[in-house]
Amino acid sequence: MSRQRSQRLAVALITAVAVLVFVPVIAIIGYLIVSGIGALNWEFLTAMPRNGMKEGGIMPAIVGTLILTMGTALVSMPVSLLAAIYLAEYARDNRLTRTIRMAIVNLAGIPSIVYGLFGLGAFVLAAGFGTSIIAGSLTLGIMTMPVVISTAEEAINSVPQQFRTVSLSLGASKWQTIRHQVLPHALPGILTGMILGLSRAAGETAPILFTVAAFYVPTLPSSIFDQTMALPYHLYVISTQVPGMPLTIQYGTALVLLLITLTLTLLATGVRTTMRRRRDW
Amino acid sequence: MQPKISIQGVYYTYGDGTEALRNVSFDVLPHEVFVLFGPARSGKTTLLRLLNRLSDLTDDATLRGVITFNGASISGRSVDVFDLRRRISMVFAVPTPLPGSIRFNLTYGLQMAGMRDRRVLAERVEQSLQQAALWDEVKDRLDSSAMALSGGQKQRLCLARSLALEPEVILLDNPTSGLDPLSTNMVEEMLHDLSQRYTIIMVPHSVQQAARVADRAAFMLDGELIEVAKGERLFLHPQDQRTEDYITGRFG
Amino acid sequence: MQNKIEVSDFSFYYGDFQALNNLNIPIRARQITALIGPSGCGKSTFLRCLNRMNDTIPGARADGRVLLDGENIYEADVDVVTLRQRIGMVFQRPNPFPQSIYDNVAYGPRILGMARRGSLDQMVQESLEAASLWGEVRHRLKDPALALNPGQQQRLCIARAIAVQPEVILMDEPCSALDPVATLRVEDLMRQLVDSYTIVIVTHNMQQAARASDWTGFFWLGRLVEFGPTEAIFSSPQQELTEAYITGRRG
Amino acid sequence: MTTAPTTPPDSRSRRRGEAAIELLIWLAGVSAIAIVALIFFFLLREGINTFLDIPLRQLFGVRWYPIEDQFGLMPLLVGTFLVTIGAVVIAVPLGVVAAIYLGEIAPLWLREILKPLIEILAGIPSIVLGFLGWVALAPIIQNLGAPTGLTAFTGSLLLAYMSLPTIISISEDALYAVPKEYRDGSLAIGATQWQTIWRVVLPAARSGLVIAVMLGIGRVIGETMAVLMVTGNAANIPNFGLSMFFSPVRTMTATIAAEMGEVAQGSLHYSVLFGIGLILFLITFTVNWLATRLVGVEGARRQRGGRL
Repeated sequence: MSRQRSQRLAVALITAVAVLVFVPVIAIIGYLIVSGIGALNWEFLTAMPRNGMKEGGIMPAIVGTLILTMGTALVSMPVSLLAAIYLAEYARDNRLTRTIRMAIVNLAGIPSIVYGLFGLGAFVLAAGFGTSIIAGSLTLGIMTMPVVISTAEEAINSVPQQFRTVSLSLGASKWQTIRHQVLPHALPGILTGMILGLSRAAGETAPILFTVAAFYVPTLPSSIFDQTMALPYHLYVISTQVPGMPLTIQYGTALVLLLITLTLTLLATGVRTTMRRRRDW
Repeated sequence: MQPKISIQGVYYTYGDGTEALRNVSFDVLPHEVFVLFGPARSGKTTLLRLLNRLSDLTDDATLRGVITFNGASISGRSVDVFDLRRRISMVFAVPTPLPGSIRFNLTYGLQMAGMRDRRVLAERVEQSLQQAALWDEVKDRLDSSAMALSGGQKQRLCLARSLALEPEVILLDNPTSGLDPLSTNMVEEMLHDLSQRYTIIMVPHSVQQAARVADRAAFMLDGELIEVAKGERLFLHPQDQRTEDYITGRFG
Repeated sequence: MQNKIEVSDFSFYYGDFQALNNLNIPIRARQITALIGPSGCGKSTFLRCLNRMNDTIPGARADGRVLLDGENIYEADVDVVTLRQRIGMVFQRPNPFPQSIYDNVAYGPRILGMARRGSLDQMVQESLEAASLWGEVRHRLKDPALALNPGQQQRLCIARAIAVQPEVILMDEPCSALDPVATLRVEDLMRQLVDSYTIVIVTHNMQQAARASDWTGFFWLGRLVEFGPTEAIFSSPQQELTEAYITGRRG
Repeated sequence: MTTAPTTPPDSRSRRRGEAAIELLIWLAGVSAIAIVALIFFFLLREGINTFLDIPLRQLFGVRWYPIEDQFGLMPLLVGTFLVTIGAVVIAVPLGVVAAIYLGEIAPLWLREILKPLIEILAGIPSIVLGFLGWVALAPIIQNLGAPTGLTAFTGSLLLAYMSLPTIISISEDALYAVPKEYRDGSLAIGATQWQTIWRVVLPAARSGLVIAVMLGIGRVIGETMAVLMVTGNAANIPNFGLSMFFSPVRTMTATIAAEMGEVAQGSLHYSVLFGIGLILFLITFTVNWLATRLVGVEGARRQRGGRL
């Protein structure tokens, strides 16, 4: 086979595989939209479920997911940002730093169901929060930390070293340099990581199974020590645990959940590209 | 006359054992243009960064010997390193404005030092730009991005940024390396005037540049100081064979 | 004297930006042609147009003709892969593959199907000899190429280019990452190679152009300001711009 | 003799506020270690009885009947293994080749469209994919001739697509990290694009690709909800043969999710579920340790950063 022919053949095969990867993604999204769009109306989004959840809306699940997402943000963001600053700006190449990095790599790899177990053991039982929003937020918050730390650290590292050197050479202190020269420029990347982490938290089921999620509660939560419904768990319940559930409600719920997480994902990439375009270094 | 900066028996060793500087000693006098020259990797830039302790950024390196500034050691625990860096300011090889406006660049160091007085800040902006011969070119666009300036303007802005701190010593690390001949000339001509007010230590772009600007010069090779002398004497009558080889060699 | 490459009315664009403006340059066979000019003047871009390496840049477009032995390399039916075999290239930073010294030199002959196993050793040796590296590496051909010092790496890259028996060698600031001693060795090597190859070198080092080349072209903002025998360019430039550049840069 | 201190000693005395902030920063950094330790501690505390009360022979037995206090993990291990192998066989070639397509072949405009598509795939919650597998994919599989649509293979297929973003983005990073100089060097000699990819780029990116595969596996082993919904939840060992992949199975993660809601806290069953969690935790540790061996902790962390 001539070199030119093997080149053409290889490109054709690689392209074929790429089609196999990307077309299903479009198909999945399209299929969900087509099947679920019919269920979406004002009542579906704003009403309580009725008649054993077979009628009415999914409002408490949507609200629950939004509350949990905010709770996750409150738990995860400050600590993650500070940890990223530590790793990027303060950590020296020593045993402690290597241990921290190893710990973060491991946190990122721990299965989400194991986070659920941890949340159950630590927050629900040992801390005595019971099945509650605070226990769920803590669990989800800890679970998102490695993603946020990694992206934030990367963003901080991508700020050119010379800005730090210049700032220090002008007599600024280390924290002043971080505060005025590093963080502003790393902000797009940090935000991107945070939103992506939240998008992941919003769609997770396993960590909330035993820590916060309620099968059905007829009222909205009134304190952080209440249980709440949440979209991912609700979708699981209505598709596998409730016989005779109308398909449109199932598709509608799946679509709403998808729209929430995808909005966050797209928001994250949007932040990244616009702010990247705006910077002039 | 008390030397402005005195370097006595300085050794500087990296964590992996490489010796960047070996037994370097010399004095820099007030209000002179002192030039450190030599081939690449001879330790010039390393030495420069020791003087305002930007070398602190390098992990695991060890300094031995004494460096004094106005007679006092700069290495002790009691030294305010941020104040030191304002008094011994540095301009880098690559023009590196901070992202932000021209004004922001010029006032940054002062603001970090706690200077809030707008009138003083404005005064310093104009003064330093005048001294760096940049005022006429940028006075109407102080609030536009510093990144939009040309290479030569950027470097003069960096110089002005140092001057705004009213330092005592200015370290110039090959400041003309990225500049066109015209901008290079401007910077070189500025040096003599600046030395009336400041002490200048410079790593030059070439031997020719060293010869043009130096009051006194030091030749460095492989981390060692080979020879220090008045500029004219060093470049016309080098005492050491290695200095002569370098100055007259094929590689300028 | 014969022109190996004849560039006529050649322009080059990155998207909307015109990087090269209507160039006309003769490149003489078995001579060294040096291209000088300030950074960003287009000399490297031009060099990469000669073997169409710029094809790999999205949005790039060429206009005009580059004749190699009388045939336009920008014709639609030209096989770029074969063209690049005929016109070798050495880059600014030494770029040996992360493989052994031997495999680096053998890479070209292998992918081009030029050598059976027995003769491959021979080709590797000859190429390394031609790049005056054989003596230093003959006992360590299986060592990783990245273990060599930068000067040796650059000569290895020259050997790698020679191994596919090109007619022209393009050198893009080949000494900018090297120390003075290694630079001298590469320059000596060029003088040897020019007996068998046509060499085009881009350099920002004016002494190097003056020392090593037969012809010099001075680029400024994508245009060729002046072209002529090296001696003439450096002793009596015709254009004010050339003179200003050659003398003004003093360093 | 003096040594140059890295932390300017005067910053603390000079600015108390800064010292406080820097202390917080240090605490946040160290918290990562504390969290891993805490997770391990709680898993161990709740799950230790598994290993104390059940003889090892029985624990690795083939019968999982919690009602009869039979806690043989073998069916769950086999189920996890089958689903994982299937997913890896599908996902690795697809992922690596798709990365090659993105990094080396696709025109720029197409790349700009496809790369967000990968982020979108990564952003689809696993419960949504599980739901689609349950209502749409399983019937298709059943129509192909399997006795049921809920099989190990169904799970593998879903998990393969779930792990694709991880594999593609890490592989792409690995390919991207290969210096352009190598490609230039190869092309300049007259190599074709495919020769350049096959002989220079892929070998140079090897370690990164291995990481991509390993972390893809990690993602597959740890996934819960999708497999819970589509693998049929049968805690027994299918007969050996290719048909294994088309039998219902149950994974370790799915077992925890399905049964934790029904057990009495403090019972042996409860402990065993935590014990399974502990095993998953240790598997994670091993995968990461191996990955770190290969590329160092820096590399592993960077690669993880690509994981969404």
